[in-house]
Amino acid sequence: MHISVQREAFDLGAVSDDFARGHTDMGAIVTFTGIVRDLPDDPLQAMEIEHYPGMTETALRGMAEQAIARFSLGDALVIHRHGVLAPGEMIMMVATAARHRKDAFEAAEFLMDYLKSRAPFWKREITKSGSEWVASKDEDEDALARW
Amino acid sequence: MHISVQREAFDLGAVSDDFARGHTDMGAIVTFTGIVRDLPDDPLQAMEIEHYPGMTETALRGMAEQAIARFSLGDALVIHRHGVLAPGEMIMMVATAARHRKDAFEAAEFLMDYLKSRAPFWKREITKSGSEWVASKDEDEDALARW
Amino acid sequence: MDILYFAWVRERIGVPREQIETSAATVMDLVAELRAREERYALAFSELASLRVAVDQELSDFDAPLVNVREVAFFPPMTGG
Amino acid sequence: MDILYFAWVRERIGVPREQIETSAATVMDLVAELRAREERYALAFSELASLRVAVDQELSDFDAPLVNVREVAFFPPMTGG
Repeated sequence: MHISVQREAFDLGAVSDDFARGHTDMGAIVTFTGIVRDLPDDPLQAMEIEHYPGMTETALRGMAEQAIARFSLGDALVIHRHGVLAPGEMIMMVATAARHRKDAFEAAEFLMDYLKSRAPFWKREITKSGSEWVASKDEDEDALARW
Repeated sequence: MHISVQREAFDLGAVSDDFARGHTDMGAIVTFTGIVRDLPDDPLQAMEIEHYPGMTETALRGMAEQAIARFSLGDALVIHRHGVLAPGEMIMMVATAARHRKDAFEAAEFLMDYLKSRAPFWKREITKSGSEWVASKDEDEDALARW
Repeated sequence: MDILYFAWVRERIGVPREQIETSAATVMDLVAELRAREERYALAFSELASLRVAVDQELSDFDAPLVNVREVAFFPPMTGG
Repeated sequence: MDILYFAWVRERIGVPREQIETSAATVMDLVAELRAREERYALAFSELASLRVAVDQELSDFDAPLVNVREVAFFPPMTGG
């Protein structure tokens, strides 16, 4: 299991390679990567991510442990950045390794759904017209209902 | 769109980096990688993959086009190897880029489900006790029903 | 007890954390105490439905007891990922 | 017409492809013709439920017509991914 809450950028390629390596008994690897999206109407200058040091790591570790147990994973990874990010930068990624593809996919979606609404991160969008905290979405809360 | 049917190994890290780069309007990238799994009871010496040159590329391209239209993808990638592979080697990967995570995940699962049962590949497992064509699974056929 | 604030709750209160003496029995009691302090607290805690609370770094409910608790954090719904 | 065989169908028939003269109107007619040829064909085509067919490189049905068709391929259910 690999959990990291960090300010620095991560290297998707290197992380994916490291994660996939050495899992000869796991046939399926899924990765999800979140990228700071540019806003079409009001161009985004930056995305600032605040978090709750101490609780964040514990929460992510707990989610990964749950995913590993529930979907019989061989391994799980969560990286989430905080601080100021530019459009196009990678915010976070998860990776899952399972024997079968269904488990690998479901575990990655489970991790993402929990991460969205249960890990203590808060995003603020900074545009020319000012800065605004991103509102939580009902659909993100609803997404938890299926697990 | 990137479609490749190839004998050579591919570099998951480099492919993931290339794919993720330059999609500033797409917030979600999903990759799936299939790895030759070792058999617990009868150790696998190799996995041989036969395909139907000409039809394979057309079928994969058609699936990727369907996925792009259906899930509003910004991009899709499919790489599938053929020939003789050792345990631990990567067989194939798909990648999807979408605005939202739900579409990226569903499109990757859609591609995998179609690839499993509708792309002209056939696997043969070679063990000490001989070689055997991998039987298709009812669950793989059933997986198509949801799309 | 350490009280922490994040995101717009932090901005409304004006500090990221503070230490307070309290005998509040539950999170709800603590919220009532804070609300009574000053306008900026009343404003930050005006709509509990849009707030979340963590007790000793675990997501919790507003009726959670505060026995032997060292740290309580208030913040908006999370928006990670 | 080019007839292609893959995986265990290829192994049972003994060749990966062959060219044949046929006036078969449908895939099913072609299968009947092939079955009548030799034991190895009869064996390969003994269980149609475990066979798939592509007509001009598109997955097809056994009742598909063979008008202006250049290539027909027979193979077991696919096992990619």
